[in-house]
Amino acid sequence: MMNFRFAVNVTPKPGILDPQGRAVEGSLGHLGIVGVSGVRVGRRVELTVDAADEAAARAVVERLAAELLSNPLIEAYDVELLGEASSMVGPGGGAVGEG
Amino acid sequence: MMNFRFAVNVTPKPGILDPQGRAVEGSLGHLGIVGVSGVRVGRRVELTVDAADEAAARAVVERLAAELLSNPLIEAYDVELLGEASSMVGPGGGAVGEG
Amino acid sequence: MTVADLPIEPLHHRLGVTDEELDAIRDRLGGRDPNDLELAMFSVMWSEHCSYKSSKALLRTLPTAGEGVVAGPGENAGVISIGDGLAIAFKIESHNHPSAVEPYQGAATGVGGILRDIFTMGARPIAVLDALRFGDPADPRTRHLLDGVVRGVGGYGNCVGVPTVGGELVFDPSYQGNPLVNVMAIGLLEERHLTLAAAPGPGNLVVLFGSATGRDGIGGASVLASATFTHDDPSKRPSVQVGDPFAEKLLIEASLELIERGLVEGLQDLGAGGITCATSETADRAGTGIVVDLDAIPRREPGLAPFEVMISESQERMCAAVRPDRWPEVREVCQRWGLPVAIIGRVTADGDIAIVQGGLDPDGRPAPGALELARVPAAALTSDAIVYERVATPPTHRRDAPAPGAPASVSDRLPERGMDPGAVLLALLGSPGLSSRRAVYEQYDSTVGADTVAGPGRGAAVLRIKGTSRALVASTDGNQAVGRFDPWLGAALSVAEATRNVSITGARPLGVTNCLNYGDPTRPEAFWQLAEGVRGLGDACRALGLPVTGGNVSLYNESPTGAIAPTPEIGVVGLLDDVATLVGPAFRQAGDAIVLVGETTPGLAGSAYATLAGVAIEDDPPGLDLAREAAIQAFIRKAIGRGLVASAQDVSGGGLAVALAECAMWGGLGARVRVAQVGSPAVALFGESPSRLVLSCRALHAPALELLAHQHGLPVERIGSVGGGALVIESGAGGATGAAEERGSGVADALEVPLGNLRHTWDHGLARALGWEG
Amino acid sequence: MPVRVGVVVFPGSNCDRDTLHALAMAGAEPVALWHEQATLEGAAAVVLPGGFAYGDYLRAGVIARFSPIMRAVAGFAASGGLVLGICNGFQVLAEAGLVPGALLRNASLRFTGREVSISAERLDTAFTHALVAGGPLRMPVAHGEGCYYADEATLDALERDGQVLFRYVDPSGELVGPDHPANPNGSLRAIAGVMNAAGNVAGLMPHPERAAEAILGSADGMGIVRSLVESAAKAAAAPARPARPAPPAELAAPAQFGAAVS
Ligand SMILES: Nc1ncnc2c1ncn2[C@@H]1O[C@H](COP(=O)(O)OP(=O)(O)O)[C@@H](O)[C@H]1O
Ligand SMILES: [Mg+2]
Repeated sequence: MMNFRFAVNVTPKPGILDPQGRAVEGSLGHLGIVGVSGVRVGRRVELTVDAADEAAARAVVERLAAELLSNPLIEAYDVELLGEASSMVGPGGGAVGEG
Repeated sequence: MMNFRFAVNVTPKPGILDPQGRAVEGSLGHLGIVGVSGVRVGRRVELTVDAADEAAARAVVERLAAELLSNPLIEAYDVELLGEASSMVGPGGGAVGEG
Repeated sequence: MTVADLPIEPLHHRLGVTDEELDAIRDRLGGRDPNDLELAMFSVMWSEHCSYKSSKALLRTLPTAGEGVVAGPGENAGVISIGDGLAIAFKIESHNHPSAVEPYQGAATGVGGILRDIFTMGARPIAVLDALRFGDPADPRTRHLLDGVVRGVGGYGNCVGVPTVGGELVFDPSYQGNPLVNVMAIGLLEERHLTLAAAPGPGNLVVLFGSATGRDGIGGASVLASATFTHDDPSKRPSVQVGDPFAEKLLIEASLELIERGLVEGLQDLGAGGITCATSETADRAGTGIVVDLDAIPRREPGLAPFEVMISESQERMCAAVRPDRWPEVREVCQRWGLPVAIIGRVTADGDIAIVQGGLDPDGRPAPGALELARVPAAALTSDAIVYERVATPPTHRRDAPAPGAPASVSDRLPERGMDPGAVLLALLGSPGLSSRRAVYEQYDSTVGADTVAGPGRGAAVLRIKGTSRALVASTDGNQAVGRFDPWLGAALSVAEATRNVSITGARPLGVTNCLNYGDPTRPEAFWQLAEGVRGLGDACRALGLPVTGGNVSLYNESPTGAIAPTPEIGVVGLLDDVATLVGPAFRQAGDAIVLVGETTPGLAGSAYATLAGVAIEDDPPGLDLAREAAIQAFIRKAIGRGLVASAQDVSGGGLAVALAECAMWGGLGARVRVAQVGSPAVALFGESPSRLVLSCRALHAPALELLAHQHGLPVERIGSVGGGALVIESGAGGATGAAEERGSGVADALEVPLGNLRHTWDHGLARALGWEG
Repeated sequence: MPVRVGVVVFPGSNCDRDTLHALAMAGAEPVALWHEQATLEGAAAVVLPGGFAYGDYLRAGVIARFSPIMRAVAGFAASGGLVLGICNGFQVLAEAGLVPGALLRNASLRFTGREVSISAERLDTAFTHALVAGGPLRMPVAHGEGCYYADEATLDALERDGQVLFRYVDPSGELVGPDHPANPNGSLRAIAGVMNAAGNVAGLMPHPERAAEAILGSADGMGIVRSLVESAAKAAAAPARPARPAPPAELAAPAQFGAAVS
């Protein structure tokens, strides 16, 4: 068995209204930021999978992404392998994405 | 001027309680999924920046991420260059992440 | 990380413990020095927030006995019997400093904390009221804080399914650097299920259930809640607590099931001070001790130091004393609700809190090879904590500079001259302080529970009690505007208004809870304000015959921009025996008579009008006659009981004109009234002298109403009648006298404003002030 | 003999007691159904109540959809059983694919709790027949994710096939556009409630159970509750259907799948 850490990025499908994205664009002015467009706000879920190999791990993540993490009517997703969890997981498994 | 498409991934800081991640983990049993752990749920914001060069574009995104898109008290973020927007933006700029 | 890694020197100072307190601790430990863990425990329990070391002596002076009181100060919440075997639990608490650091989570965990205080007693929470105070609504930081706090209150309350039925939203410059977030909760219980926060019975198990323990709010009690706050201080960042309303909802259901099935001997929520506070308070109340099995405490993350586990403020946790034979059932209930549960210790007879690493044997004694990391008398941490007699010194000048917006000197801008009363009325109705709060309370679920008869927006909240004809009526009020000039009066007025709001529905106030928000008690002037506030609170409650059943004290409400105006936040719950008799503030039908009860007295300082138009330097706030206030509340309850009253509103912010405008707008009915002038038009129309009511009644009931008022020794005047599409106020020929006369102002013009204008101005004022609306 | 109507209790449901109360007032025998049980205890109709099942984390209703009882509910629905989802219950039904469409975050991006007016598009359904024709119905909404969405083709089909059950209207009963304040969440075509094609599964965002007594400001919701109870009574009287446990495929899959992974 091995540990794999994945990220699932879920974004509103093209054409679906994205009020959050619009809200972000709306507030750019206050920050005096120009030249930013096409803002889309979605979800990012990071998780660790125990599996025999990457293919098996991916199968689990794909299923989670399709059935739980995204709603196919309105959202699209992609799966990102972040690496071997053993080398990635901090406390709470959240070490990835430190700013 | 050029177009750059970025993603900002915002995740709960390590050690900060993530009720969403915990709820997802709690529900995995109902999906008959085992071997998944360290679930952290965050946000993913994709956006397009007009700028002279990548460095300038990054500067804008970093500022957005720090001041608007994340809450430094409880969230960490990282910035991902997705590519030249011209080649990436679908309607609403959401073409990235089609599942 | 260990205690030793915390920033700055020396250790007890780093933990906020003074040299004097360290000596007192040694004294409680028979002369020996506390070790690091023990010192951390003392630092939390002896913080102002947990120990009330500066306020205890004052709070002892409050009246706490009253009809039906079954639990008062000292318990998690006050409990009052309402008959039929039912009782209510209610309490108000502050979360000011956490909300200033992280408004969403600060407010959310504030709601979670006060709800736990309610269901810990065996009561199902049925209502929340949020009393919020901020600085300038036009300021970007204020807007950020307000938006976060409102989302936080809603995010938590909406999810747990407790309706937010009322509260307050006040803007005052003194809150600019230090917003106030006070939350009141009300619960309903069967009296036989009343459960106290005690750990009786040596040999009983100490059971922890709810969320696992993480690093949340480490040092929160001693640092966050007790040190003067300067915003964006990074040292406070790691201790932000994150709330999980979903976990709280499960905790409510599991706790109430445990209580209803009689499975727990005592129950205590975990708040400030975490496991240290819960174990020492419950042991001390029962005269027992507790040995804590450190390794048994469920952790959210690895590597927590013992002191972190002992003082962590991780949310959504409860601690119960359980008889060993009931453990299997207790575990089953918690597991069914999806809550981690563990035996984390035993009740002992020795009166000490002992912390053991390495496990306990089946009899609760340290297992072979186990280490005892700490041993402290439970009383030393709680009832025997240090108490201070602080120095109180009145300010040298009792009257501040003119209210905000006031002219520097008595000038031509004085209100009476050339005042257009209609314009002033609209300005008041549209002002951030008096306009509709809809933009805020529509972000709350105010109807879940299917008991809300009157939600937020128009005076006191009313909740029917299913299966009975009765209803609970609740209100929160706090007066900092007058309190800034006279803290005794500010507190007394707060009690008067909160109870009056309940009485004018026909309900009988049952008891008072309070949250005392003041400055740094080590400053003699700030402590004087606190002392005067408590005195005003006690005097008012005695005059009205009401017990103070609980509350909370929040000190050190200061920022670089100064201290807040003293803010005694008062929460009142009343009982209406027959909900069918409920009277509201809205005019009911054209032709009804309008009656003004009470006396208009001079004094504009502290009024909404003063913030708008300014006020003469020599002017004072209006006085309060507590006997008169008691009489007018007794009168209105009797009048409503006899079915004489169609609508009832009290005169408060904005004065008589605003009160009339509200009755008219809400009833969709205009009115024509004539008011005699007292002092000046400004006083007559916009003065806020207390103990006044605007009533409407069928014309044929007017004489009986007036007679009843006289029997209560109250001035009463029939001032007009309901009808038409506008509010028309004419000034009586009483003639301008006194100040107004000297300033050469005549009688003000008549006021005539169409209902549509009143409503539109009132409706949009707040959203516009906050920039939520163009 | 009152008809038995089940109310599913998910962890985080918070309108279950209100719904049981309203059903009892409408003359039913209400029973609470715990989310982990596999049967509906012979209920002739099932209500998924409002609340925040599993905290509504991730997406409102999505986690609850995988609760064990949802298999029984799906099977019950597939065999024609009456199912009503209110607010969060509507979100769960939509996530489970038992009613068409999805519920997005309110256009305002704020939770909205206030009284709205809705009009019933049809008075001949199992959920609306007891409503008296005419005037709009006043009842509260209280949600953060109630913006009804489906693609244009689906919306057209729903309207054509009479699957739109309720729409938000202004207090006078006039239809309004998505940006009108009478539409509390920006729902497309002001849709407040829909049915499945067979007409036995329906969901709506407003709360009829909170508007079932005059003392609470409106009794308009009682007509919906009573419709359900009366329809349930009819169904109970009719010859028993073959209870067909036919859960959607992905709901059947998990068990073996998990094994394969471990
Ligand atoms: N202003 C007050 N008036 C009366 N009682 C008070 C006041 N402040 C605190 N108390 C009582 O002191 C006890 C401890 O207060 P607090 O720590 O806020 O309670 P808890 O620990 O349950 O949050 C409570 O029973 C509370 O009712
Ligand atoms: Mg408590």
